[in-house]
Amino acid sequence: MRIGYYPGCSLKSSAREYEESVRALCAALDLELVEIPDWNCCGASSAHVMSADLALGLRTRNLAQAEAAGLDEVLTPCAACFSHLAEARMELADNPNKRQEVADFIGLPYSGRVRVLNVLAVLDRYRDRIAAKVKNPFRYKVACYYGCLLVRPPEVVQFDRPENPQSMDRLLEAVGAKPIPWACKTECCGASFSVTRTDVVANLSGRIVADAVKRNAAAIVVACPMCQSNLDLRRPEINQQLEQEHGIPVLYITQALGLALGIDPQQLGLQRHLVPVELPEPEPEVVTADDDDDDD
Amino acid sequence: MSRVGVFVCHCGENIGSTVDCPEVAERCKQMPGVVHAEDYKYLCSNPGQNKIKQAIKDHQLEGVVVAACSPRMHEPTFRRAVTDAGMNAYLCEVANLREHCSWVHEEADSTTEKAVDLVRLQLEKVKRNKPLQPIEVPITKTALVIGGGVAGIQAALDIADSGHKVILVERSPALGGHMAQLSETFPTLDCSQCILTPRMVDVSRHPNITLMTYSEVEHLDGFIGNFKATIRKRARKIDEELCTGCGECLQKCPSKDISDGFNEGLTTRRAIYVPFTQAVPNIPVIDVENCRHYQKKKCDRCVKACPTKAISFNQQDELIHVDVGAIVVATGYKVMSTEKFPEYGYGTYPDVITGLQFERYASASGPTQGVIKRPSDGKEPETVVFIACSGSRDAAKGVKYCSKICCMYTAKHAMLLKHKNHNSKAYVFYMDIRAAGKNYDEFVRRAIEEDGVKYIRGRVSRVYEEDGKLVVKGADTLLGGRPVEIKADLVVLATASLPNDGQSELARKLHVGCDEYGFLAEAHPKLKPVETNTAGIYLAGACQSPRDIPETVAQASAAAAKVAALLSRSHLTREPIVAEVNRRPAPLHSDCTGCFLCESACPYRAIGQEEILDRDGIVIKTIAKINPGLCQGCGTCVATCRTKAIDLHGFSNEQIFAEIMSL
Amino acid sequence: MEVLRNKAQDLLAQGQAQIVIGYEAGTGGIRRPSFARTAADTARLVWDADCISNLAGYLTRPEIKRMGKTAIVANASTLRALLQLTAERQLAEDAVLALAVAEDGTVTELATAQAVTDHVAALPDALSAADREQMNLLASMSREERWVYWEKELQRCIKCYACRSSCPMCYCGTCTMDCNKPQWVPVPSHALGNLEYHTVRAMHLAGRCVECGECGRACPVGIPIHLLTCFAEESVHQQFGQKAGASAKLDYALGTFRPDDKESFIR
Amino acid sequence: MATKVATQFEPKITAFVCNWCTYAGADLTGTSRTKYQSNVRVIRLPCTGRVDFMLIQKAFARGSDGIIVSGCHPNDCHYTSGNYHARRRWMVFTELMNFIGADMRRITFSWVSAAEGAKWAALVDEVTNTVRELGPYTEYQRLIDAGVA
Repeated sequence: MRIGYYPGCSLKSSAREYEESVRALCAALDLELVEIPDWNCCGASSAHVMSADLALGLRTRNLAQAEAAGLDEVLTPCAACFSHLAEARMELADNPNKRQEVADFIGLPYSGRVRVLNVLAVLDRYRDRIAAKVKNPFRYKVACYYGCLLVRPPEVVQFDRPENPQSMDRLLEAVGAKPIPWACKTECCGASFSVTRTDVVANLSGRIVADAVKRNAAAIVVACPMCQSNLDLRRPEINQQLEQEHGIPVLYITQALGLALGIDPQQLGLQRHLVPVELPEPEPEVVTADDDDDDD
Repeated sequence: MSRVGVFVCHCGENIGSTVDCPEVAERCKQMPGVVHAEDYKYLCSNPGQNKIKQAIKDHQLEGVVVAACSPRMHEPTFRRAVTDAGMNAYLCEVANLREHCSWVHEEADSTTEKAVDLVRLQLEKVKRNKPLQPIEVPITKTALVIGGGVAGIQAALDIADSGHKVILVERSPALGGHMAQLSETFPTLDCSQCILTPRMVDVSRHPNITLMTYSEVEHLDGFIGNFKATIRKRARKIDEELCTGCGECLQKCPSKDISDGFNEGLTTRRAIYVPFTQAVPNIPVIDVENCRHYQKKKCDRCVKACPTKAISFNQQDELIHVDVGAIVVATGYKVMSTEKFPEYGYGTYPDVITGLQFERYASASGPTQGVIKRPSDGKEPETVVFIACSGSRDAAKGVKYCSKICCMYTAKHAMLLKHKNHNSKAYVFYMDIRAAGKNYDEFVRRAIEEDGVKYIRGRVSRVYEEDGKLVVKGADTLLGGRPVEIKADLVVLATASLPNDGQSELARKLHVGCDEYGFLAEAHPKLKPVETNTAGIYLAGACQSPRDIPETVAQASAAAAKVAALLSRSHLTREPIVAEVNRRPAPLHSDCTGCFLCESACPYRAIGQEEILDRDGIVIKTIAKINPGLCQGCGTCVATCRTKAIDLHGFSNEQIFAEIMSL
Repeated sequence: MEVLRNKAQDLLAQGQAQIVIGYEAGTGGIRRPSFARTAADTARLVWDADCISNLAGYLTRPEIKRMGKTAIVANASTLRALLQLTAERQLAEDAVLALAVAEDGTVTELATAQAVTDHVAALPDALSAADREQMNLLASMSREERWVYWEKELQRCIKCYACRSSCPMCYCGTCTMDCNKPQWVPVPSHALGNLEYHTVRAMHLAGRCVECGECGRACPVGIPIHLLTCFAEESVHQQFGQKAGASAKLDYALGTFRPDDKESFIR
Repeated sequence: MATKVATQFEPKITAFVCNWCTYAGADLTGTSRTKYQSNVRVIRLPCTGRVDFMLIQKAFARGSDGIIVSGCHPNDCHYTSGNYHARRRWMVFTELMNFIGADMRRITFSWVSAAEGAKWAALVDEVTNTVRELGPYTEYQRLIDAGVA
């Protein structure tokens, strides 16, 4: 199988380990990633506040480039990039006039053919294959943290349930993990306040870390570079806010699955995390016996 | 036929101002077969009709074309007029010069030209019309009511009181439906069972009502006035004649931990059980799935306990065939389960319950004798959050429609909680309060103002567990969308009302339609609200759409009135517009080849078989036969038949062919 | 061939069949139908790749039915027609014993509709490569070109009804063409009437045609009329999935519907 | 037909409509006094299920330049499913007629409900204009004129 791939800036910089683990996992699943030629910024958190046309142009240009490369689907691991590209696609889907306008603006033909997929949607298709390839069952309690942009707004992402998403839970269950029921699946991590208002991030992300720890999770699993960085990079501020030292690691879903599939931790970029990834001994496998209840 | 009279109506100015009516009449005189043509100001008036009658006599007319308004308007009028003059009604056709011509075109030669063409079409048709006789259908004076909830009970009693026989079929072992489960009813807070139980007893005692519980409609054939229903009377495994309802057996049954459906799973029952204490009939039933006698082949404790030897393990389902003239469908609704709500934990938190479960707690005959408790630990909750519109008005996660009853019962629930436990706190998250109805809004205001129920306008985004409490997270949109978090002991979801289980299968069996949600469809939302598209089948209650008790009862009485009116007639007359398979001299017998490709094309399953026998009774040929009682005259079979062996009276091949050829 | 003749002889001798319909050598190297009712008749039976005609049309003839139990040497299209005729209740189920001859000459008796169904399921599709090519060619033409093509072809039709007589599915006692009240289609060969006749035939065979091509072979003036019926049949197959001659259970695509059938062409 | 100074070709349009939806819809057009062109002649049938494809053929044979077949929307059929059966038949009929090279722009299938008076007017006008633009159905006329071989 071949699929288009849009890394975006984070995966080439602050979230290198995300790209490394995506590539390693996809290779293990025989999924070939075709990076969109000459891709550009998705507009990030600033373009759309400056100019709607600019934002739409930037987003659409990536999709047009993917079309030109003959791709039908594009995997976009970064949740923000995913949301931006998917939004552009939706905005133009039922509006041929606007589509033409944007195509003229970016100087590339654009038909709207390419579908945009996040990492969970793609991996969900391979759930059976992943389960079959497990070498080291990932027997931990995990807190599946989806954040905001992977599942919302529903009409844009057309994926999973917006309030209580399940796709990551299912994937981790498939490799032996035990996703905990918790309160913060889709709570805000503070997002781009990471730079300007670390106190806000410390407060919001702090609630997430605290709830995960309180419910005995061994790791928080994410699928978004921004979430990861707020929970990982901002851990000192978080711990200061909570007045407690929390060492719970924050893994990308691709890393957690990669570990289960026996991929080398170095290849998955685990060493790049700021909160060291130190997982305890896996929990023992629970065998449930069928008890026969006859009391006649 | 070649003695046709044409009558052109001016309809005052309506036709006359754009169509040159005298010219049309003049032109018609030239057409072959026309022996008389005239125009008149108002043909539908008495003098106008008299002109037609007179002309029929004067010119010995054999057919009439009235060129006037739409046949959908006055065809019956003119057909009645020709009948008065001794002509068969179906030898009169109407050309639509008003709605299809004068009103939609400007005054012009081409408009008059079109008018002439329209008359010519009908002229060519009427020349080939054949006299037809209305079909008379006898009526079986018994009604079938499907469903023994309050709708079915009301309909059955009303029909029975009007002097007709009723067969009431209920799927569960006892009458009562959801109403029997309810605690108090809004807006009067009178006890549901207290008002329902006497009606249930009335049903069981009524000389005109045959009650069949634990039974389902298996199959339906026939048509209005003449339905043939097959009812599966499921084996209770109890001899109903012998059982006295003493209840000895109930205590002895060792299979105990079976979820009790009447109590919405809040308690357990045994494998032999009566759904509830006041059940009508008060006869137990054995739940074969859970009975040790059937599952493990080794228990007969109930047999030993029964003083009248009424337990009958070998009892089998019975198929009972009944003839009925009319049917009332009153199959009710069900509520969406809590598992449908991911944001509220997919049904994993035991203390997130449905409104119906709350009813059982609040009911004096419920598992806690009316004390509000919570399922997880049986404690009385201090803080209860009610979430209205759980699944209703929510296209993304539930259903698009409003479930209608929830606003009122949620107010009632909150009120009951406060009445039963004065120290408790009740919160209601709502979208809008829909309390239209007699004394309804006053009731809600009372909950808010007198009983201090806190109403929060906003949606709940999530319910999660923390430190033994359920944290309900929502927003108060009246306070600018401020987030609200309430730590609750019990959360009650006013879950959406859904079409009952098996309703679409039943609809298929009965040949009635469903709407996009699966509720049964009425024939017309305004003018035929209790009729279905299948003549003789009527609707009552929540099987049609969510509705409360007063509305349900009113509709049940309406359906009953329709049925009573139908059954009080001696026979039905139907338009003779039906299809027929032709017959030919031997050796062909019919153009029908007996391929039966038409059979599945008939929407009414009106096509059966007919065997043509020789003198010795040997089958020469099997051909299709159309039951004129079932046929509604759509003509789909006619268009399907390759050999044109089937034709439709009133719209025959010859008639339509002639119409086309006149163009 | 010997195996087949012996089998036919046995069937007649043991009274398992009163007549065996098969093929015999005709003039000019073609194979023609053969009706064996005695042991001597069976010597004429042949089987080879030239036995292409569909013999099922004979099964519904009253004179054949009167003879008693029939056995029929059946190629693929004969078997398909046999199933379709059974589905349309023109033959009683299991009334005919079909004899399928393999390449090595061995004969399989297919006594039940189920046996025929299973046997047919394994056989390749009916349309020949040449016919397929012609269909594609027509599809690639512009609409106007197709009209001219068929106008020219159908004008040659002499209304001899050989196509109708040869078609196993044209068993109707009275054909629409013979209906004169009203006279739907003019009786003589007529440019418009010919077009109407052949389109009516195709519509009447849509969902029923077993694509044997017998009508095309029967046409004395060589009009490829079987392409019309095959097209109609394929249109049904592609749009609704049913295929004529696949089962003895009636599954007539134009006698049923799905609420989500194509809607795009309707305004 | 009255003699006309034929400056413009006026197409002959035949409409086969069901009694319960489209015929009633066309009645509504009338009661709403919505104007449309007068080329259409309506043949009233109980249901679109009654529309034998041979009727359509005969209308062309009689010189119709355009044809409308219209009935109840899916799910609204007075006879519950006559329109569904009709739709299937049309699906095959249109494909076959296209295969034979007939000009399918001259047949319009439509659902017009009893409430869609405006739709009926718009439909008739649109079909009339389209067919007027296409001109007389000369291809068919050629066959009619050819007569007996």
